[in-house]
Amino acid sequence: MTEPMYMPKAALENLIALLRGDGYKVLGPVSRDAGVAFEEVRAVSDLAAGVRDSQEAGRYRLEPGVPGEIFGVVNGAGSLKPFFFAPDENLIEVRREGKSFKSSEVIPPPRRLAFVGVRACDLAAVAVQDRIFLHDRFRDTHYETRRKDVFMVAVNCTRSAPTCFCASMKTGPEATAGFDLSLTEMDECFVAKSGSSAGEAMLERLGLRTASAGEAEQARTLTDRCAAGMRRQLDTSDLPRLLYEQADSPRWKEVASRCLSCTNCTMVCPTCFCHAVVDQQEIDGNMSRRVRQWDSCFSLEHAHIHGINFRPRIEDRYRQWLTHKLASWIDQFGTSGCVGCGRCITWCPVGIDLTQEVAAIRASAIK
Amino acid sequence: MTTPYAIYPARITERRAETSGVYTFTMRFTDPGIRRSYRFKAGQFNMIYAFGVGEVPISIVSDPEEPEALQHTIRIVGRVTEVMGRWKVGDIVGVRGPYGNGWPVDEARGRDVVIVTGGLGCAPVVGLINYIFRRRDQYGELHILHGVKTPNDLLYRERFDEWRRAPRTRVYLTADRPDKSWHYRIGVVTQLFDELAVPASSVAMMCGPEVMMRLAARAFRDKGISEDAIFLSMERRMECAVGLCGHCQYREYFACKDGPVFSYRAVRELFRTTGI
Amino acid sequence: MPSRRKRSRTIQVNYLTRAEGEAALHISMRDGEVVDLRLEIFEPPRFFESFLRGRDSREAPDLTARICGICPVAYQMSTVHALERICGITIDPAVRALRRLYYCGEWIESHTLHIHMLAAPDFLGCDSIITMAEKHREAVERGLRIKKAGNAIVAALGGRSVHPVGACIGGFTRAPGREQLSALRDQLLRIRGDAVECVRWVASFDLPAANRDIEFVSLRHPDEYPMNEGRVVSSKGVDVDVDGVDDFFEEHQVPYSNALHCKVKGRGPYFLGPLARVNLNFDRLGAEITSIARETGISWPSSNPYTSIVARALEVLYSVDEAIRIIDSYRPPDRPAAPFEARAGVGRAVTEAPRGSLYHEFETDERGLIRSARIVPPTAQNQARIEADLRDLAPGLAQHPQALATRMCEMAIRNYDPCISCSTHFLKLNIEEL
Amino acid sequence: MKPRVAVFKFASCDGCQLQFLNAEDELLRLAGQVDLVYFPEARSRSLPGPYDIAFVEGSITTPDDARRIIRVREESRYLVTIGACATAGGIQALRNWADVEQYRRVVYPSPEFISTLSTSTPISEHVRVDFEVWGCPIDKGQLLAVTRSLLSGAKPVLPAYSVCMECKRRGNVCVVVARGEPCLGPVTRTGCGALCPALNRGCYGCFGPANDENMESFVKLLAQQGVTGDDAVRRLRGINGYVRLWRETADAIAAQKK
Ligand SMILES: Cc1cc2nc3c(=O)[nH]c(=O)nc-3n(C[C@H](O)[C@H](O)[C@H](O)COP(=O)(O)OP(=O)(O)OC[C@H]3O[C@@H](n4cnc5c(N)ncnc54)[C@H](O)[C@@H]3O)c2cc1C
Ligand code: SF4
Ligand code: SF4
Ligand code: SF4
Repeated sequence: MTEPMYMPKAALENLIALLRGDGYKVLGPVSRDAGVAFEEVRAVSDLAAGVRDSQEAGRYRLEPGVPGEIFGVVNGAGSLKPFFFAPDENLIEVRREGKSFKSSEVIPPPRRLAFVGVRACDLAAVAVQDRIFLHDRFRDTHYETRRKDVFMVAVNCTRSAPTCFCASMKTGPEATAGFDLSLTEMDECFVAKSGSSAGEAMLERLGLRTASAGEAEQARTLTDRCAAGMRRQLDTSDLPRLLYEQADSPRWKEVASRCLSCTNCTMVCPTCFCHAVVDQQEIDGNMSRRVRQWDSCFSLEHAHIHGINFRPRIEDRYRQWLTHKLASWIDQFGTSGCVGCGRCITWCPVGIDLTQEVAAIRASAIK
Repeated sequence: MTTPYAIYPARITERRAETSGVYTFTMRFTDPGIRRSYRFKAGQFNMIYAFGVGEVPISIVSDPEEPEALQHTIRIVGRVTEVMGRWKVGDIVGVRGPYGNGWPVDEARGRDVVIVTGGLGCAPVVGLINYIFRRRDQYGELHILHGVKTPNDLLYRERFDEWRRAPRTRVYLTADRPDKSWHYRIGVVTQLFDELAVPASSVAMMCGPEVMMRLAARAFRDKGISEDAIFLSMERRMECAVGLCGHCQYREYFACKDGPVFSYRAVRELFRTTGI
Repeated sequence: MPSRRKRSRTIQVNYLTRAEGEAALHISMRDGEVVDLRLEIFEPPRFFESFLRGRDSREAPDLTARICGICPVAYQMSTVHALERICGITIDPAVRALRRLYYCGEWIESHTLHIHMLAAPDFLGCDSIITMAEKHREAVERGLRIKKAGNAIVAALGGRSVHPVGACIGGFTRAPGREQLSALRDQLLRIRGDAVECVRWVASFDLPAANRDIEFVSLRHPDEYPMNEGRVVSSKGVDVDVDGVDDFFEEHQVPYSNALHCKVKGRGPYFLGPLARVNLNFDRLGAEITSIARETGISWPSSNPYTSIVARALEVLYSVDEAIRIIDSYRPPDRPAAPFEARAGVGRAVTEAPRGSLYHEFETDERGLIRSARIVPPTAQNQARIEADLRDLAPGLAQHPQALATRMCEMAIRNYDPCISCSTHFLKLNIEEL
Repeated sequence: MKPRVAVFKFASCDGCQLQFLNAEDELLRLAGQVDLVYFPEARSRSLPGPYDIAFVEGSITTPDDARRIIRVREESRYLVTIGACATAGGIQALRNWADVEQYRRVVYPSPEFISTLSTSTPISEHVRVDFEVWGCPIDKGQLLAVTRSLLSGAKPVLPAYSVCMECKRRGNVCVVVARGEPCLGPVTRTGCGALCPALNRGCYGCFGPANDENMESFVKLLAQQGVTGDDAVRRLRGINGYVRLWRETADAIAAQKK
């Protein structure tokens, strides 16, 4: 990593242009419908600048922000997940050949994606999914293909949403890995750092000067303050044991009375990886696709086998989700399944908050 | 780079009806290269694919030393297996695998083995028994316990009789609700444990309803068999079999890659709660 | 003159096929005279006008769409226009253009369906589009391409082509972006040639000759081919505002049908639909289409109901062109829908469904709840006219074998593309009710 | 021989069977797989049964239809209902809460000519149904998939999880959370492709209930959004209002008010 560089705001335009010139499709937070999502940006003016998000459990609104602020929105429902782990994709095509058939892999079309404005928690989530899809016993080639050739421009958080708790999960608010460039936005400029040789080369092409000690210091203070001011917390001590031991906590029933089992929390979660594999046959029966679609442990079919459903009640499914996220994930992959982005809290229509649920379980366990 | 989801065609060379609704298919990969390089261990399973309809996990019941002719015993229970039930010799089906860890046949070598199955009978157990019979001198006493609800549920009746006649082998059959034709024991399978005398050095392997396995495991532990020597084959929904789709999660385990066979020590705690 | 053999005969078409919905025709003749002629619509009544009472106006476009799966857009449009007149909403010109585009989609889709799947098999001696595809593959594929483009327009605005969900009082719940529409434009350009070809194809059919004294009725707009707005005019001099239609038209019930019959007061049956629109608005089709229309050899206005199919094909072509024009000048509106404020009142609207003028009348209370609804679909209005055509046709049927006679009747009915599902509807409240 | 397929119509708008004809890309290939021997909307020659697959559209609203559906069942190997009318009674089931005599008088000056039952009921209340395809209208892709599955000799897959799952796969922005719009998505069955939220509006439940609803919590959510009393009743008594759980929930709210 190089030393912090001073990057005037206008240079962002340049960065986007250079990336586009290198053949990247550049994606960044763009206002769409009543939210923001990562969509193509051709210029800075496409970004959701000058607006801020107001988030709380079960509620999200975009509001006028600070003029001149480019990355004012902490996050929207969409993370980077759909770009690498596609919500609905064709894995293989099986074609009849006489009495037999031939199966061929459907390889996603090659593309170069550059993301601008990625938050630390989302980078951490990408690392979690990398661990699952790339560094486990079986390697997922579709994920691998989509994940290749990506340029990441992170933005360090200087403001958190009330639903954020990345500090508890040690994933933010400052990006520490997984990026090519990281930016800290200040009133008049960015402080930029590189996180890879590609990033370093990009800094050079942008022709930036080294940031003054004061500028670098100010950037650090902003992220530190953001960390200190984070309202939500999740006490991770004693996990996974706490949740394993509290499998019979009455709290599961209580939360199940509120949970709609609608699957929103899992769908917006940047690390949830469950998927269904379904067959889609052409009407003439000559070709059939095996398609993968995002699935959720909140769906009734998820744990169903012939004659038995292992998790028939909503309380079983809520417990599965929370226990997996915060406990068994650690046993499975050596990392927590939660990065503290707060999406499952905001986007739960009835505002169920996992930090509160854990706190309640912890409290009742002590008694 | 090949996706772990890739499917390979195999030709059915034999179809045998075990009983109504249960068939054993012998199949060979059509691609000679794959056929020759394919290897598996006893108790592993394949994902078997019916064109355009779906794919389901099915154990391999044939012997690992004859990997070119794979045998699968399939019970017709639902959507995909119904289609499989209509498969004929010469049909081309899809196979990928092998997956899972298989039975601990190496650990059990030289020791007495107790095999327990219940309910509608478990194809993987038949594969295991056959495996041991083909290497009979490598194993000690063999005890086969099998409990059914009604005599009609007893599959492979002739095979049980055949095994019963084999040396150093004991077969215990019981039915909850017997009829006149039943001349074995009466009651639930767990009642058989009382009369079972096995040394603490035995290895127990089982496959069947979870309640049965839980009770059996406890009974073996009470007989002094170590929790590490009691093995259970767990069933969970599987859509990928490669630890990615998430359906077969069993708290910290994936039944497809960490199982389907688990030692009692590994899963004992999970039996405490329902809905996991 | 063919010899007049004395005999009595009954022609019974028990189930009118290749029409949307269920109907039967019964004709009894004695000595070549029609004794009894009944077009029975036995589509079971669904009571829309009744259950709309007490519902919220904002739900109305979703509910009335369900009257007909073939022309849901028409129901949504008459509904929103009628309700907007109650609350006095002004519509953004861009939204108005989108509504016209929406209608173009439905006309293309519904007309193409009728031409290829319902009517053409008659002319080509096939029993369905599927058998027709064996001999006329190219025409069938062309038809499917055109139809698909029509469905794509409706889906672009409403999510799907049957019971689309995007239309609301004030406009649309979401306005499409320019990029989304430009993909549609490409598709439309690709099928424009197909649409021209389709006009020539249907004009080449062996259309029976007939020359009837018919009163045609449609909307007429000062400067457009009519879709959503205009005055109600007729070829015999009616020219009224929507609020005045009751002074000119009346409905009555016949015992054998679940649909109501309509007449011009003091005169008789009238004719709605593409042929009426083309006849009354020929000057609004534009130079190119009018010259294509003339090349067919039909003299417009046409008093031959069998030329309806050509009028329908001309409207498909017009809708393709109009859709392209709308997309070319499209600029997304500031707001996809004008805000709705409930108000008490009565609102009426007529829009041009594929099958003809569709009348809606709503009365709401101050919370916007519906107090009464009256819906007069085009097929119901055409029913008396269909029976009149059949009466004209009947004497000549005696000389034909049953199968041919049946087919001739079916063809006469199909000129109106009857959409029988919608014919289930309600007349004004009668005295008992109040 | 190709399987013989029939398409029957009862009280309905024709929109579901129209989905066959809307399958512009597949129609001719479908015709290569099955014999559409009875399909009055699309074919003038109707052949008698027995049928391998009968698709039934529409609800039962007249005494004649109540008899006709029994014949259809007898003649058909698989009976598949298509759409909200056939599967749940449809929008016309709103009469089930009303006085149909009055309905009849509102509509017809001579109500005695009109023969109708006082209820609109789903096919399953009359005969055994093998498979139910939900939606108002049904989804074309689902219709083709069901047909294909039956042709392959397999039971069709008809997922019953919530609209929300599909909504999120599409990348929609939740209208409940980001707009405060009431949306039936969390309790509605998937299948439409989450059309309404994609167009910035709440789902109104045209695919019927999902398989695992928490109506109590959902009604509380509606109330938080200001949808209570009659407004809540209307939301639930819509296209699929006659479905048991929604009907009972709405009836309970209506009773509470009184
Ligand atoms: C490791 C393992 C080994 C197995 N070995 C055998 C065997 O040797 N012989 C045999 O007859 N059966 C075996 N089964 C069970 C077999 O996989 C199911 O009977 C089969 O999946 C049922 O599919 P279906 O479509 O016919 O049933 P349906 O009830 O229609 O199920 C629908 C879908 O649910 C899933 N599903 C249902 N039941 C199961 C299940 N038990 N396990 C996993 N997924 C399920 C599948 O995706 C299936 O397609 C095994 C299961 C596992 C997990
Ligand atoms: S926790 Fe919330 S978002 Fe998740 S399934 Fe339950 S209700 Fe839906
Ligand atoms: S918009 Fe509706 S369907 Fe979509 S996630 Fe939100 S509640 Fe579910
Ligand atoms: S979102 Fe709901 S109401 Fe809208 S189309 Fe889908 S199921 Fe129907």
